[in-house]
Amino acid sequence: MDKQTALHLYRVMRTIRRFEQRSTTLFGENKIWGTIHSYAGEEAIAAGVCEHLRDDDWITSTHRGHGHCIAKRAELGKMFAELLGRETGYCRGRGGSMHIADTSKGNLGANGIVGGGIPIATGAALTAKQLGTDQVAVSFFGDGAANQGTFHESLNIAAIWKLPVIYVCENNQYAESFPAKKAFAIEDISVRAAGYGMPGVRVDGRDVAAVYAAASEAIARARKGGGPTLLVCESYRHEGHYYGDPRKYQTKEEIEGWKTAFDPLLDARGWIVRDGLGTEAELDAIDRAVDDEMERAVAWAEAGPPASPLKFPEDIYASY
Amino acid sequence: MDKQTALHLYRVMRTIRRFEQRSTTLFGENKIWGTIHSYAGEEAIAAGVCEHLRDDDWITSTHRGHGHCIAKRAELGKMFAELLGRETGYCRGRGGSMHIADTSKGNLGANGIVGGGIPIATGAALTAKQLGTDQVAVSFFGDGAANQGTFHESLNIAAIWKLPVIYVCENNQYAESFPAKKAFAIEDISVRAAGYGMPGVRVDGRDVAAVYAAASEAIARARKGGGPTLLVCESYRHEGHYYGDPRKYQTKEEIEGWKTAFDPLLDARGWIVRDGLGTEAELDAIDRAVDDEMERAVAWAEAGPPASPLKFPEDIYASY
Amino acid sequence: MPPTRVPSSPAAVLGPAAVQETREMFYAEALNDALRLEMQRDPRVIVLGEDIAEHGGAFQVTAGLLAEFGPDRIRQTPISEIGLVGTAVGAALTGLRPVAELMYIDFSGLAIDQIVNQAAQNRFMFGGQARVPLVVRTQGGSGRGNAAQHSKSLEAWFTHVAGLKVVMPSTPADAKGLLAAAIRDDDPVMFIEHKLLYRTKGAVPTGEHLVPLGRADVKREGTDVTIVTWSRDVLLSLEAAAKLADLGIAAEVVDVRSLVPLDKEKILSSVRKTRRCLVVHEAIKRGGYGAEIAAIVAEEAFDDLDAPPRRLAGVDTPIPYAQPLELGVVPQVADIVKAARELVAG
Amino acid sequence: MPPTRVPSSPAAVLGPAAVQETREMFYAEALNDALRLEMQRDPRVIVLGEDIAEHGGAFQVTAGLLAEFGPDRIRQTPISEIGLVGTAVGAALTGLRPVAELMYIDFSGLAIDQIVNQAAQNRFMFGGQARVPLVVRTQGGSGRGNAAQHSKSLEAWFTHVAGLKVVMPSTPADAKGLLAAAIRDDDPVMFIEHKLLYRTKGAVPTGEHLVPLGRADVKREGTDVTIVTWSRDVLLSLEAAAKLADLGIAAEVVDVRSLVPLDKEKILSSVRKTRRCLVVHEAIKRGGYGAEIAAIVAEEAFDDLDAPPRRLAGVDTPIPYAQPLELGVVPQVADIVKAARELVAG
Ligand SMILES: Cc1ncc(C[n+]2csc(CCOP(=O)(O)OP(=O)(O)O)c2C)c(N)n1
Ligand SMILES: Cc1ncc(C[n+]2csc(CCOP(=O)(O)OP(=O)(O)O)c2C)c(N)n1
Ligand SMILES: [Mg+2]
Ligand SMILES: [Mg+2]
Repeated sequence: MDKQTALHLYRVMRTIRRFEQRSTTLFGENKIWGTIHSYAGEEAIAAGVCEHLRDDDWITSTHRGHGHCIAKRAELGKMFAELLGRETGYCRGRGGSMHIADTSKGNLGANGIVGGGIPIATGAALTAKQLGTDQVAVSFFGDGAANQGTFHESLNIAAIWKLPVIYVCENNQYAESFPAKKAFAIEDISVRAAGYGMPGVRVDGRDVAAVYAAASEAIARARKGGGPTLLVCESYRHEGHYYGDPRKYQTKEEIEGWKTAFDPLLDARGWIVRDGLGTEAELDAIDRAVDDEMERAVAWAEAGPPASPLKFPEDIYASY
Repeated sequence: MDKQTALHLYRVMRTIRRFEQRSTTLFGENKIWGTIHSYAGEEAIAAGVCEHLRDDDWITSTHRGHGHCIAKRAELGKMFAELLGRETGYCRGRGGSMHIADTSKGNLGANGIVGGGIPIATGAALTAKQLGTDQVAVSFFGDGAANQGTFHESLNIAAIWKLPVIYVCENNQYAESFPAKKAFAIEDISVRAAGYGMPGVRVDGRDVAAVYAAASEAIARARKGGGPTLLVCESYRHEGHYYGDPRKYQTKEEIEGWKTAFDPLLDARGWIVRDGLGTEAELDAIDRAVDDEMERAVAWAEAGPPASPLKFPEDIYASY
Repeated sequence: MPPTRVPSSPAAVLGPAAVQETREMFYAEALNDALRLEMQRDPRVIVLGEDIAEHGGAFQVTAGLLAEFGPDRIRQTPISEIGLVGTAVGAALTGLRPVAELMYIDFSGLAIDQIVNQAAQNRFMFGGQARVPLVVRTQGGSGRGNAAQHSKSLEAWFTHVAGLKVVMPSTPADAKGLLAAAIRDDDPVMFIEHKLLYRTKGAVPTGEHLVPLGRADVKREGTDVTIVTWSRDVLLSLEAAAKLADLGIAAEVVDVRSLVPLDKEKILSSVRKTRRCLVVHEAIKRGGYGAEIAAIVAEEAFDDLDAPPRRLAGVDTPIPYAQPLELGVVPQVADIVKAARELVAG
Repeated sequence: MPPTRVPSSPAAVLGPAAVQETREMFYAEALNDALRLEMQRDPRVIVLGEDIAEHGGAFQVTAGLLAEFGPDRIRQTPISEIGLVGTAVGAALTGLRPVAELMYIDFSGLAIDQIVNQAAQNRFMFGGQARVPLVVRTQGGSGRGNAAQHSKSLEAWFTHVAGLKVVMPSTPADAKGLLAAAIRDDDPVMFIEHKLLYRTKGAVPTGEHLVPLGRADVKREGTDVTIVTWSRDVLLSLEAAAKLADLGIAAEVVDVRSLVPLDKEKILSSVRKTRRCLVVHEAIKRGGYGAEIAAIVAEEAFDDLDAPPRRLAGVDTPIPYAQPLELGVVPQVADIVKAARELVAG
């Protein structure tokens, strides 16, 4: 990997981490309504995959969607504005954290329905195939979503039609309080790919370089008409399922153990410095730049006007 | 296999075949309303599996359900009466061909929803496990149903809970007009079992002895607490998808070729005589006995009273 | 925003110069014609569904399209309802105009999450960033002995979803015109046919023919009672109206056509004229869309009514198999005549 | 068959000798109590759902049950809505009495095929061979900023299904009594809670407590206008009634409790007394169950009404995220007061 890519991947991950910290603070200040789900710990997946995507490639995301959004180059200010229920937010305050889309960058949206985005990405890939472009679609979803019917039906459809779609399963070991160890009788989710006739790949989701490499291959194959891939990234979420989760289903030891052992940012700092792709000072500078950018984004968002009143039918129908 | 079992399997298969012929005639005489789906060609599957089942074991069946029903020891007269819309039918004329159940024999019912019975059998197996009995449940379904979300979700649930259920996929090569060759990017559906962590077995569904042997192992394992199995039986339906299907999606050559090459009844006659388990004369006698039984059943059904008028709420609610 | 009032005959829509040639077509043929013309007109239109290719669809609506447009545009899918509808949603979001077929409305439950949570809510939820030009074609109703899992009338579910449009044509001409309009619409549309209508015939404009969504159609004028209805029950109501005429009762038959958007004005103005309203539908009565219409009429035309608004609808039961029972649980012509007479007498 | 008329207070149901001790409980606690008591009473009762074990359910309704009954009876499932509900259907058919939890009613679409085509129709379709003692517990409603995919009110879908019962308790006592009754019922019951009710409090009988399905409850008596409502809107309507009393208007609040079976008689007799009917619900108005009630009232009490039956319901839109918008799309106390005043004045 070249220096520029390595530092960019680090920057994306650092932006995601900081975004989650900042929105957690805002939530604690009662400025955010509803629920937020932190992506902290899983940054390497979104960053490593989206690094290969163009603005005209599509993604579908999940309830834990901030990271995908940022990696797909969303504007932070508009994201915060959405969390704060402002008219200047991505969805004009109508969507909130679980429903941020940025179609200008090919982000078809977060999704509050577990597994809901999987067929949608499949359909986006069908568009690419039908129109003869080399666009690809990526669906991000969790280990929990891999037990939804939508996963099964979509992967089969993509396989028989050889659609340019990459199914990225983020196995963060839990679906809410349910550990993947109990929700599956298999240890490696990527073996499911064989049941559809597509390649299945499993990578260490802490290692952004590994994700980057695996995604590169899958995306290149898809672009060239080689069909779909199931890419399973082993990961861990640092925070609870949602802000305020009492985490009764985990021990303190487990959490602390993983949090130190499994940190994609620390990991990346390690090999970037080791391989001479960047210095600690350069990385610290990125950290500071990200923090500054974040504060500007929050300030911009907080200055925005509240969501405008609903308009019927325009808000709901294109025509009526 | 002993003589008695061999001849019994033959008799069950011959009964199914004849039932389908007879109901086809009745349909042609406009005595049957709605649709019927012939199981001709697939007899070995129901016969071979159900031979191992007790009356207190459960099955769930499909729109193509006559064969499962007969193999699970239903009364032919009550089946015909249902097709003819009589009060004496299994469902008092309320269900018709696609909705015959016989709970007294553990048949939880045919199903007009493709894949609809799969979770239901899973739930029956849960009952057995919960109550600590050694009952098992079998779900019959087609190749088409294997692409439904219910298949996926159910197999995973059964695998993690080690439920005593056998998933019998009858791959008759078509889901209506859609050939399995196109509906799957895999050639062997049983490989999907690995994605759930359960054994997957593939057998020649023309060979009742092979089905019988594979089912024996799977059912024995389930009874002993060893969990579920996916058993895929390769088969072919002799008739169209439904009575009157123009079969535009098949060639005459294909149909005739398969019909001769793939006939579980002929096949069974062959090895029964060859292995000295029965003579041609004995088998002919079975044929005649079955034909006689069938005519008596039809006559009984035709003599039954028409379905009684609906009663609200009793027909619909247990209490209201 | 109620739709602008525009006369509903095709000639009127297109202007007098464009009076069109018509041809007798089956309802299934008219739908087929709409699909063909829209696919010819716009390469982004594709069809997805089960059994739609060689077989031509369970009711032959897509017959011949595979030969003309090939397997890329007539995309036969595995039996994967939520997969196929969700794929269509994604395709609609990214530049295609898919028509997804659900073989029976009874199976729509398997796909309804994608229809409701994804397609219908997309525009609102994401602040208007995207459009979802998706048509979900399906068919419902009893009358063919298909029993409880293949005979339901579930339009009410879909009317109760913000962001969806719901269309139910009764005649071949409306079927063609409404389907074409639905395909050109930028919102998700549930397009619900009736299995007993496919083999009914009528004059259909042969060329481009559009019937705008949101406009009811008075299929017969009358002064004594308004029958508000849709889909196959329009035909039964017209038969009933003919019988009622013999009895000296002039029934007006309002074909709603588009349940959402609903042409409230046309319904109310008819009811204000006749002062009596009978709503007829095949779906079970409890929670049916007839309740919505009866409630609107009661709420908005109370003082103009000479009798309570009345609903005639399916019995609250799953559809039975045996033919005499099946016929007994949904309104028949004689039931409509009887209900209308009682209403006029009452 | 309308339910027999029996007084609805627990003491009355159990007879005067059995007046019960009560304790203040949260609605969530009352539900938990019902589950615990029924599980103690009948080993065939099991609970299936997502997040119901260690976490105690998204709204803590199953808190503590894992410890008491173990993982075989508190069966946490993967995120597989149709799989878990279908498994519950199969278990119900074969001898268990499962309570399946769907975390949000918005996800019910994923499982609705098993609820409708399998559970609800089973008895009818198979000629009465089996019983389906299944409860599907879920919750709906807005008010927590969960936006369009976690805030819907979808009871109307389930009322429009022959073979289902639909229950929506408003108070802790009713929650406990109705849930116990639903678990003992041999038909499939959709049991729909409201996310804003879980932390409301009230006196609840501590021992066995059953509220029969099919009985409405007059939560406040009045003579000037009947407010027919259910679930959380009962609380808002009672608040509104208190305000209306200050304005000299005596509103009667009828809590439907059980949408199916519906206690038509109690609704009609109240309306006949007050001569004015306002139906209030949170679900979007179009196709909502309020239409059914308004239509029944219009049809059966037309001549007893001094004003048109009126519906106050959610705006026909997905639920928005931002709090001011969210509050604006469902009826609030002030809206109920205003609507009732207009109705009485009109
Ligand atoms: C269809 C559906 N079922 C249940 C939920 C509730 N829920 C929200 S997130 C979640 C867990 C998802 O787990 P996973 O897919 O592993 O994603 P993660 O939260 O771990 O990123 C659940 C059960 C939902 N939103 N949608
Ligand atoms: C959910 C659902 N989708 C579609 C149908 C229509 N349909 C009835 S049978 C059938 C084909 C089933 O194929 P398969 O599972 O292979 O069973 P087979 O008919 O070959 O026995 C289809 C698509 C249905 N009944 N239910
Ligand atoms: Mg997870
Ligand atoms: Mg098949």
